[in-house]
Amino acid sequence: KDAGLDVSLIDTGSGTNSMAAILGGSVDVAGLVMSDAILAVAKGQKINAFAPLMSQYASDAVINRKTAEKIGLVPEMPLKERMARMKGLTLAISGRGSGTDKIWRYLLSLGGLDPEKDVSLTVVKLDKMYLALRSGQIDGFNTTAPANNQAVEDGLAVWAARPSHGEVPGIENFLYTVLCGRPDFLDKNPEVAAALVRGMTRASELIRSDPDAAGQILHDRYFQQTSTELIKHTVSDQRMTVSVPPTLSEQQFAHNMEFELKFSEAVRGVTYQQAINPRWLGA
Amino acid sequence: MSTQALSETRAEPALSPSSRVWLYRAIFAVAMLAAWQAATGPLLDPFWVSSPVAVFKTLVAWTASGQLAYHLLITFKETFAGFVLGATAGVAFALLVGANDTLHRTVDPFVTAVYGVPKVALAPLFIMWFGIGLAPKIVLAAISVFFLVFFSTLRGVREVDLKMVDALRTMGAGKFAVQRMVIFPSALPWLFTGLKLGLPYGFVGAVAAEMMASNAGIGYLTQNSAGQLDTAGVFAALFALMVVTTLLNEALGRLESWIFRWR
Amino acid sequence: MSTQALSETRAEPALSPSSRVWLYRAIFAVAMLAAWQAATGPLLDPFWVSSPVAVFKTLVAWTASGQLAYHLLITFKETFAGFVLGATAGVAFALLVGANDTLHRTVDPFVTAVYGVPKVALAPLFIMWFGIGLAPKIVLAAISVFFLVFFSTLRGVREVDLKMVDALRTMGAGKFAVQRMVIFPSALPWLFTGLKLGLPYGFVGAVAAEMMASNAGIGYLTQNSAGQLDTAGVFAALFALMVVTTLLNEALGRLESWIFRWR
Amino acid sequence: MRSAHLSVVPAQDCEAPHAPAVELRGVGKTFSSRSGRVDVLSGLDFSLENGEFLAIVGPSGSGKSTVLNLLAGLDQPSAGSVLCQGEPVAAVNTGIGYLTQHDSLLPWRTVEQNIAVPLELRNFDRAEIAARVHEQIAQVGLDGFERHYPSQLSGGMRKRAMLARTLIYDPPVLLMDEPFGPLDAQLKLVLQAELLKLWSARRKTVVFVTHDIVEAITLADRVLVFSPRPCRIRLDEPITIPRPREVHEVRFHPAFEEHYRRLWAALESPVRRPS
Amino acid sequence: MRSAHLSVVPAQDCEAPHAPAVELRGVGKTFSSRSGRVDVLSGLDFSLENGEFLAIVGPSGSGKSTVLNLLAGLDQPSAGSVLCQGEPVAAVNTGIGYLTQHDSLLPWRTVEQNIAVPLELRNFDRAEIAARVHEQIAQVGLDGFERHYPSQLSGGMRKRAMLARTLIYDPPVLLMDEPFGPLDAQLKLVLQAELLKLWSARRKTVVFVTHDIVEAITLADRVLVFSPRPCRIRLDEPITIPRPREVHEVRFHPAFEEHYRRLWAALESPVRRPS
Ligand SMILES: Nc1ncnc2c1ncn2[C@@H]1O[C@H](COP(=O)(O)OP(=O)(O)OP(=O)(O)O)[C@@H](O)[C@H]1O
Ligand SMILES: Nc1ncnc2c1ncn2[C@@H]1O[C@H](COP(=O)(O)OP(=O)(O)OP(=O)(O)O)[C@@H](O)[C@H]1O
Ligand SMILES: [Mg+2]
Ligand SMILES: [Mg+2]
Repeated sequence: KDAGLDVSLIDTGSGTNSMAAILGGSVDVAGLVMSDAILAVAKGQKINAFAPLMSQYASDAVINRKTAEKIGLVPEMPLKERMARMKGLTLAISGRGSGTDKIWRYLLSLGGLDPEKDVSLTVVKLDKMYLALRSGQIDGFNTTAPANNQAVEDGLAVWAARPSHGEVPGIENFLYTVLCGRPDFLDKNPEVAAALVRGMTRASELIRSDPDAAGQILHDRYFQQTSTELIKHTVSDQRMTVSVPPTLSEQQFAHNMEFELKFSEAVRGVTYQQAINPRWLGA
Repeated sequence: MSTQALSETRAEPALSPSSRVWLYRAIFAVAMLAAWQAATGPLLDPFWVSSPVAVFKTLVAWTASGQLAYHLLITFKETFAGFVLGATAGVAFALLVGANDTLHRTVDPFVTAVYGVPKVALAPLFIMWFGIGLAPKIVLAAISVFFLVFFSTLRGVREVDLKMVDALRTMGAGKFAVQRMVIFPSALPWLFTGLKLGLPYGFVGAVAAEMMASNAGIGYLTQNSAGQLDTAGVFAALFALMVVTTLLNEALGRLESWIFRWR
Repeated sequence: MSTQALSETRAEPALSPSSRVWLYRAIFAVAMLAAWQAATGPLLDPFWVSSPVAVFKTLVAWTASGQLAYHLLITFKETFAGFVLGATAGVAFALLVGANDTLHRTVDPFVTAVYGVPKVALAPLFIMWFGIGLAPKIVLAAISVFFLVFFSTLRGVREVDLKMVDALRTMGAGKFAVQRMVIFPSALPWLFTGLKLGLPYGFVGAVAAEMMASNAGIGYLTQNSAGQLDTAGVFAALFALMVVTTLLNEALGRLESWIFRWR
Repeated sequence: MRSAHLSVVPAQDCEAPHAPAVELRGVGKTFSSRSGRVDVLSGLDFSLENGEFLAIVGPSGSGKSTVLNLLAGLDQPSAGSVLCQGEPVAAVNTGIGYLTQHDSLLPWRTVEQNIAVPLELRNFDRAEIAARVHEQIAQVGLDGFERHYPSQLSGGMRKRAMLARTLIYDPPVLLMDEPFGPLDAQLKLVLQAELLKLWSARRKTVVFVTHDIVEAITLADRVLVFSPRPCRIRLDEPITIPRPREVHEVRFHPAFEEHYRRLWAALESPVRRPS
Repeated sequence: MRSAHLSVVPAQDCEAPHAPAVELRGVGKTFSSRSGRVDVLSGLDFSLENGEFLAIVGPSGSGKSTVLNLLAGLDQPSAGSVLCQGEPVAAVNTGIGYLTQHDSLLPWRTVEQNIAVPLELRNFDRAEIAARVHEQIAQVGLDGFERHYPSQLSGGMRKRAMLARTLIYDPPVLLMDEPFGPLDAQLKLVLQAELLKLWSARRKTVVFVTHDIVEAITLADRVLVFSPRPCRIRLDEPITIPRPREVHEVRFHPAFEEHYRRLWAALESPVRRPS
């Protein structure tokens, strides 16, 4: 984001809103979850991913520390064992069919649990999950950093599963979030797209190689109120999720499709060419 | 001849006024739906606005699976509980505060201030205090109803005809009797305005709380459909909600005209 | 002696009623803040409810940096534009619809239905149609105000004393003159109730839209603070909003008592 | 209506000179309510020539105000027909001035603004409105109270403001429902004289409801006595006292006693029940 | 108040037998409004013994209703003091029955429910309320309209309902502001007789405002004539016609003419301006 671009950052609360903003033309480029982009394409929308943001399923699960003690869950256990112990917990998802929902279902099924019967998946808005955990309303949640990192740092929770660290079989090397834009915008403004990709690449490299410095920049520019330590930790903790070098390969896409099709038939038939435009990655 | 002209104007029209109104309503509804259906596709992308046919299909499917009734009933229960709580508190508090001018003027700005706080911003407090079960939905519905009923009723209490109050007081009525016999009945039209404004907002409050955190209810249903980019689902849920709201408000209207039969 | 007793009751009290009210308000406010401050820590976790001192510090810092004024002004502008639009449309539409009984009864359920739709659920449509600039905030504020003003005014129009209407009509007044001379003035108390209910909701609407998508305004400020789990920041933003809302509603009250000086 | 104001020639409103100004043919009126039906009028017939001054007296609740409402077109008969200048009254009758029994001043307008309403409706210019309102206010003795709101007036003063509002636009037909009821005897005479002067100058058609038999005889060409509900005309008494009349003197006219006695007898006939 | 009802012995309310029932001492009343100050009363003094029947006549807008409001404690004097049974009237005076000039029936209650209000306030049991309301309704001739709402009554019927509501709880002091104004001559006589009967049986203290001089002479022990604003007492006329009086006959009593002439002269004195 230092590649000499004058962008204005706009906070839109949810994926649907970002998508509406892109398709309505009021925003040119937005970071979206790949699965949303695929779904939109499946529904006939014109939207292209042109740069990767995270290429790990960066949605890490945490559970309340006390609950963990009660069920005897420790992060050192094998993933399957951890998941198997989750029986009977109340876990937050951001919506039926959302990324958090899918990953929970996937993880729980690894542990041999039936997500419909053995746990109760309750819908909580993404930005309220930390609060719901802190006030004891849920036992665990699953979201992108930093809310889960914060919960762990604050000593409220322990890690239950860390797809971002590549510990989950079947979803390594996966397109999680991507930068998207309307194809016509990308065609008309190739230099903007290229600049964004360059910036992305530099930022990713910085995050991968010097997470502390990247964290400091993030803190100074966007999160003055949050402690520097937390951000630095989070960045370094999540550094493996960024894509270095940036790729949007057909193989990654196939991985995504395979994962999506586990949950919904609606996206069948979406092709790499429809959803992804890797033109600028080479530049 | 003129006699005839007059009696003609008095003759029953082919349709009674009430069924005429229903006819107009039907025409209006059909016209709207037709316009929407026609615009979907050529003018509007169904991805965003869906289409009456798609919405109808979703409704049929949900009705068949019993989902619709299930979620609707949950939202209805939450709202109903909230409505009863909020409306009762609103009326009681308005009668109390309205009885004394100093009290009224002292309290008014604080209530207004609280009223003007966007409840969404207080979601964390709601979650902490009321959890993520039924309670926060009921509370949010109750709060939404409370303020509208409170302010309307309070206004009604302040608008009472002082001549009637004086008349009752010379007859020896105490504060409470004046409230019961004069102030309350004369504030009733205002109270009903508050109820009719409040009921739909009660649903809005419950649904908003459901969108925040829940496993069931219309808010959950919309949120869910939205997450799957299923606009028809969102609209179907909202449509069901609209129907319920409207029917309940119509029922309030009936109740009201029964109460106001003295007019 | 009895004469004296009477003149005593007529004597000016030490404080005029108005300054007495202000005194009570101040006492009430201080008591609330003190209770809050005292409860913070022992009873309530400041993580959830912050504390008056922390909120005050944040306010001071924001005021010093000019942030507060900047964001407040943006939200104010959005709400003001929305309020003017919504209120004007509400009054005009209410006068129009209220003039005809059949029209009124035909349109009423549809307006109620739309009123009862949770606007949050339509956020994607708002963003798509109105973008993410000022427009969606103004629109949401306007919609929130519109319905409250519309329903209140409509009720006022329907409550008009028909004897006065008849009197004007026998004097040769047309529909429009009756509206201007009788219906509008007699609906004014209802209209003002609508405005006073609507103004804070206008702010709520604008703030909700800002929370959805924006980079400025009180909604952005709360959302931003909430994102950083900075409760003091959230409360400071809400507090600033409350002050503005209350002051504006007080101003509406003044305007109203000037208009109703005939009472 | 405008023309009614502009032409000050007497008897100017006889566009249909042979049609009666006001006519009721077999008029019946029944109110239905939860507590049953009330037959107020049944088979009521009477007519009134242009420029005639009719007084109506009758027991309380007999239907006098109902008749005026029918003439004003504010209510429709259940049977029969009501004609005004030969035309059936189907909608609100704007060719009349109606001073109602109940208070119908606009509470948000001052006395002078209330009285100005009919002139504003006729788009008179401001200066003329001010002048005529001023004059009319003086005529009913409300000077000094121009800027008062109705709630700041006494009962009699409100009635006088209504009177001023009715007279100011000079309608060809006047319906007046107990206009002088809440006024003191002295002022009543003054205003009666005023009304008679206006009537003889402009030859208005007047229907005047009153409970004061003396007042009826003093003012009217003809007095109708209504019976209790369902209302029929019990007596139609032409007043033979010659015009111009002097309101103070009428009661000493030789014919007065006879009129008074007959009206009283008609009112009294079947002894009223109460106690 | 309860006691006032339970004891039917005449003159039962003379707990302080030598204090006048009602007394005004140097009472002044000024209304201030945007349009200036109106001095309505100034230096008004009069008093009334227990059981006395006082009538007040005076020009419209002179302050008669204002005096009754002061006595009822609904308004406070700007100067002087108002006493009732020797006690200053500081708050609303609940020892009185006040029949106001304006309509104050509750529109959402039927006639019988309206009339029952004072009894409900005194916690009478249902059966007794029903019985007394029925009787009172018959007395004012409203039978058949028990279930009507005020909006379904004629002007005179509304006044009668108010009269019934005032009389039903038998207050020791009655303030009546033009109670028989909108009633026909016949009914007026009936109700006057009714009132006199009640008054002589229960010896109530009555302050009766009217514009009808004949009515004042017929009913009262004493008639006050108010002057125009600012109001002073122009004449305090004791009526010498002996009791019991027969309302139909009073006007033929030899003293009547003289009373009538003097009251009329007092009312008339400085010739009123209007036209
Ligand atoms: N809306 C209504 N519903 C039922 N009855 C009504 C209604 N309006 C009037 N009435 C009845 O009609 C009758 C006549 O009423 P109206 O007002 O014409 O009497 P009136 O002759 O003017 O009496 P008053 O001298 O007391 O004014 C009354 O008995 C009244 O109860
Ligand atoms: N609230 C008020 N503000 C200003 N002036 C008032 C107010 N109330 C009464 N007045 C004035 O007081 C005067 C006396 O009023 P009041 O009602 O006592 O007259 P009244 O003798 O009862 O007349 P009427 O016979 O017409 O009923 C009137 O001139 C009136 O304008
Ligand atoms: Mg009448
Ligand atoms: Mg008076």
